[in-house]
Amino acid sequence: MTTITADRAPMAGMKVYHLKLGMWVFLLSEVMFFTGLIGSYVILRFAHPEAFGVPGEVLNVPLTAFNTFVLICSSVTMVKAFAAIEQNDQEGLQKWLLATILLGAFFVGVQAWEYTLLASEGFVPMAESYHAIARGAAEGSEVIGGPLYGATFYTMTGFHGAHVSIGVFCLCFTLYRARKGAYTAGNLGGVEIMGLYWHFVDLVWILLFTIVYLI
Amino acid sequence: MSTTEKDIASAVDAGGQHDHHEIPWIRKYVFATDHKMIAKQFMFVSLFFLVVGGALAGMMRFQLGFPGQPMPGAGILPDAMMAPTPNGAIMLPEFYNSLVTMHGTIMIFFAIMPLLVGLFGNLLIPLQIGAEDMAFPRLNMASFWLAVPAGMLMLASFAVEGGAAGAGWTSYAPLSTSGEWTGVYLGQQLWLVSLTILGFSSLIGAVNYITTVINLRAPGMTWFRIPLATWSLFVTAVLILLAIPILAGALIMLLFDQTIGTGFFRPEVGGEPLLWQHLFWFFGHPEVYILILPAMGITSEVLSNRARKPIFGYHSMVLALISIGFLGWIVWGHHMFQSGMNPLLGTSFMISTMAIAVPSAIKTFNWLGTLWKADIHFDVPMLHALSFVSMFIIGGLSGIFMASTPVDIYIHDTYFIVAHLHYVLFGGSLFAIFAGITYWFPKMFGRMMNEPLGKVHFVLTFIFYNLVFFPMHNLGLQGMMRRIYDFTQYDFLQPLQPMNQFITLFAFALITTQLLFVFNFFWSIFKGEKAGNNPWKSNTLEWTVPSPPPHGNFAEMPTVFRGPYEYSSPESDDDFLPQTTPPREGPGPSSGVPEPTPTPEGAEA
Amino acid sequence: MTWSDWSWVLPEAFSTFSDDVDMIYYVILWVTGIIFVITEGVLIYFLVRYRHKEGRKATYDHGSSKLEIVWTTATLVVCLALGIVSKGVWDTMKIDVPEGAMEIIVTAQQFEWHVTYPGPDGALGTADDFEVLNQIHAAVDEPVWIHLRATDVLHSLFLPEMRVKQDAVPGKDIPVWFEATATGEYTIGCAELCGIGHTTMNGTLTIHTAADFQAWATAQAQRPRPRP
Amino acid sequence: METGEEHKSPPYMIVFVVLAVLTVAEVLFALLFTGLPKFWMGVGLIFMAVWKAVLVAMYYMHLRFEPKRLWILAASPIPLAIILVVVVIREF
Repeated sequence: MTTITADRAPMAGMKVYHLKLGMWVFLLSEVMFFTGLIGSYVILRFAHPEAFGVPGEVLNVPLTAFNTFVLICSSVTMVKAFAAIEQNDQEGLQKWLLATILLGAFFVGVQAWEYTLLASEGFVPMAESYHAIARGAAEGSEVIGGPLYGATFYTMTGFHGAHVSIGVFCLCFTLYRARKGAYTAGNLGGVEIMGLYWHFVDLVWILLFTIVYLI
Repeated sequence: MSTTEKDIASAVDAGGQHDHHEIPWIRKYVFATDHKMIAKQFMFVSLFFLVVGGALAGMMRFQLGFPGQPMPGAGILPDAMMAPTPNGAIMLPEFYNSLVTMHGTIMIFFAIMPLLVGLFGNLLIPLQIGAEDMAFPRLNMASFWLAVPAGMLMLASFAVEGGAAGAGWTSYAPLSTSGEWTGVYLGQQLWLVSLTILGFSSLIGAVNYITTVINLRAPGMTWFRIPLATWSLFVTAVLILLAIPILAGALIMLLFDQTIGTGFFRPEVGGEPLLWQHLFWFFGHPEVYILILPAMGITSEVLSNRARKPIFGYHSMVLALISIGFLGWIVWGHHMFQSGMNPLLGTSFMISTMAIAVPSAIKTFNWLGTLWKADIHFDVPMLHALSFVSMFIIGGLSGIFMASTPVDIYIHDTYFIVAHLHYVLFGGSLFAIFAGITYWFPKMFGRMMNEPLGKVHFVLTFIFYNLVFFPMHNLGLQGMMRRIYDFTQYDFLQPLQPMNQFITLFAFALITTQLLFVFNFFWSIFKGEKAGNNPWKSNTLEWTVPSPPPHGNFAEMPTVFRGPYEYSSPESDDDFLPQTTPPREGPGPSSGVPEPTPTPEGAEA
Repeated sequence: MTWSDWSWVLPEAFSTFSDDVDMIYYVILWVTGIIFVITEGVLIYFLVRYRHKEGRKATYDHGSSKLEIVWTTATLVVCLALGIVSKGVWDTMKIDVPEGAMEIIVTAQQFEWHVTYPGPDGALGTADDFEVLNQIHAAVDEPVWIHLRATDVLHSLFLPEMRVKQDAVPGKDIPVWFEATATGEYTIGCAELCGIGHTTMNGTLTIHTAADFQAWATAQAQRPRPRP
Repeated sequence: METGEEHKSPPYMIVFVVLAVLTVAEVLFALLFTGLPKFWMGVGLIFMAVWKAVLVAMYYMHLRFEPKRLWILAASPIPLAIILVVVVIREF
């Protein structure tokens, strides 16, 4: 550093424009946020296996598997929207964004429905009123899992659901801007970072689904 | 959590436009997007919280110096804090617990951290790397305006039923999970909500800093030409980015435990109190470095400048910063040696903790090396920076006692810990903050701070500070526990009464001395001697622009030719050589340097 | 206040491992003390020697890789040596509970220590167990194995003269042991913030001779008490 | 719809098919092989899930087409996440 170099070329930085770099950096913190939540679930379940039931007995795995498929579809439509604006296809952008919004909203709706069903079966986060019995079993059957099960399940999936909901709101904003012609092939940062966020939420769900519903 | 989407989206082109049209008053001083104004906003707010935190400490010290005696003037406080007696008001134990908790919380989260990261991060990063502003100016504004309601909620908790949070700044579960254990219901929840909001504020600040440092450097500003202050703030931002979300997750789980009755940390329904401690300290140890790394950066800057000598071992300084940043993630268990943690884990955490002493030692030795054969000017910032070094030596060495697990058994949770952490946080961070404020004051306000007054403030602070905190080591060695309301309940601690009184009296003196700084600060803003662009004859980019710098900072994009610490270089007639000075005559082929082609945006996509 | 208050000497301790703990403390005190004197001495010397004078110019020097390597290695060696010395004592204190120790249960609860003794049959969990409040009694030169428990929040059993400190965690049974080497009355304290009455949560540790302890235990076991 | 014009964009539809197939495979694996030891069940499922996650990151988030430095940045929190979980699990 003492010698003076002739290297006076402008700094290239990350070779990634600000907005995208900022979104990536933000997503790193999201990784840590979900690490805290999922990690707590893994640790608590490891420490107290008896407090957690076999997911298939309490949770509705087929329904959520279908919901997972919906979220993966929404990732495809999102990436299609991005591919469309890369070709400067305004109509395609709006069409695919709308599809993503609908799929995302559908996902949240199914999750809300699932919550209602589970809660009515006594699978609640509140420790003192937790009383989940096996799916289809007669009244008075053995309680599956314990209060930690309900608490960790709702916290993890709930925060993921909140992320999807926020994503849907932001997608609506992106669609609004797209309809006003804010994005072009040369100016698609808004669409790209929206996509990064959306795919990240999808990625988290892929891991959550496996850890919470299948293992 | 990602409402930032919109902010990012709308902030995209704000950086590029700085026309000379008049900015409305409210956009200039209140909802400002200029990084220098946001830095000043953070400074005023967190200096206010520094005063609040100091007042809380003063009350705590009164109780310890004069246990059970009526506190003069405390009659104005409500009966929930002070029990009225015929002779005056006596502090209640639950209020003492709140004081302990809130002093720690306010000092760490609302004073030191925003001063180091909010003030110096905002002020220095764009100026030192040659950027016209942060990458996302409006996000930056949002960061400040999230911190303000967080602070207000924290203060409001004193006024609610049951008082402010009283489970310690670490809020160990299960004490913190229910008001049943502490008598504090709403206060504890406000504490959690406030810290969650503040965490989000720090987080978006960190996103901004990282993007700015990576993408907005001026031409020629390679990674190893970045001044150490900016380097340290960059590493700090990475720590904030990755640590705060863990805290946020834990805070939310604890909030659920309190409000809707989940059982994450409640053992009576199968939860794990130790999980809280692990999550808290997994955040908490990086947090400790968040509070000291920027102080190290500021010290390096001031030390090299006032010693008129290049910093000793610039590269190893940077590597030490990075390795502290990484090692900080694998030592959190040393806060938990006596917590009931698996003792085998204790051994591994002890070894990793011993390893983290190494980069800290490297930095200290390098500062000493910088002073060797230097030309030392004893200005006020330099005095504070030097006391940072000497106090950090004490704080670092006393840390080794805790790192050794068997010794920690005895001194854990005693005043030895209190002494150690104040040597690092007050002797370290706060002295560096004083150094930084006096050093960059001319850049912020265009005037110098008063030198004689500053020296008086320094000398008195240095003496009183040591008289307050050094004896705490001895209290701890005699076995005095921390966070106890009335140590005279223990027979074996009663002989420590005179020592405690001694500490209390000098604590009052220390607090009073700070009035000198407050006076100097405000007086100098209006009446201080006018400073030029570069009063300290410094090399770094912020001193090439007017004081205070205009909106957009640099009239034209600066080009950087060398490292930041070329003091007393034989190449220069003076004893400094700014980073922007073109080489006098380039060696051989590089003499025909092409004209720089500055691109205002780092964007290439 | 007297000069003795500024002491860096640890108060006297009376357990089998307290000498080892204190020894490590004094080793660290000497090592850090020497480093402290050297570094602060060098700092002050440099400040005086290289203070600004008219015409002085600092040496243009960017450091020395050789020195960096030397002090990095030296620090690493010293720190790891201290770590290795500490490990043995740590294992003795926290992991290797000696065999044949008298087992008692200490249950911490806001703001009391409930100490359960095995009673005449020498086994815990039987009907003849008896409980005392805020007192631990033990015989000199005999190891005591405390099952440390808590019912509500975290507490921390602090026996300063035995160099024992251990948090009590609800839901856990944490082994704590010590063997006193002198008879007398010592302190029991709580070192973890546990609520409003934290400061009053103290008690007495009494170390008897073996005969006295037997007498005390017999008397306690025969003392009539209401059973739940 | 897919046209020859899109030959330059990544194989989004192929990735989608792989993701869908893996999801079905996961569910079947979990529901049919209930006799498998818990450990191997977990390993198999995690393996498939991580593969899916990597596909999303690589193709949908375009990580494959980004500079190496962004790649390193994106991977940086993963060791920390593993450290946290692995160390705290040893506690119990």
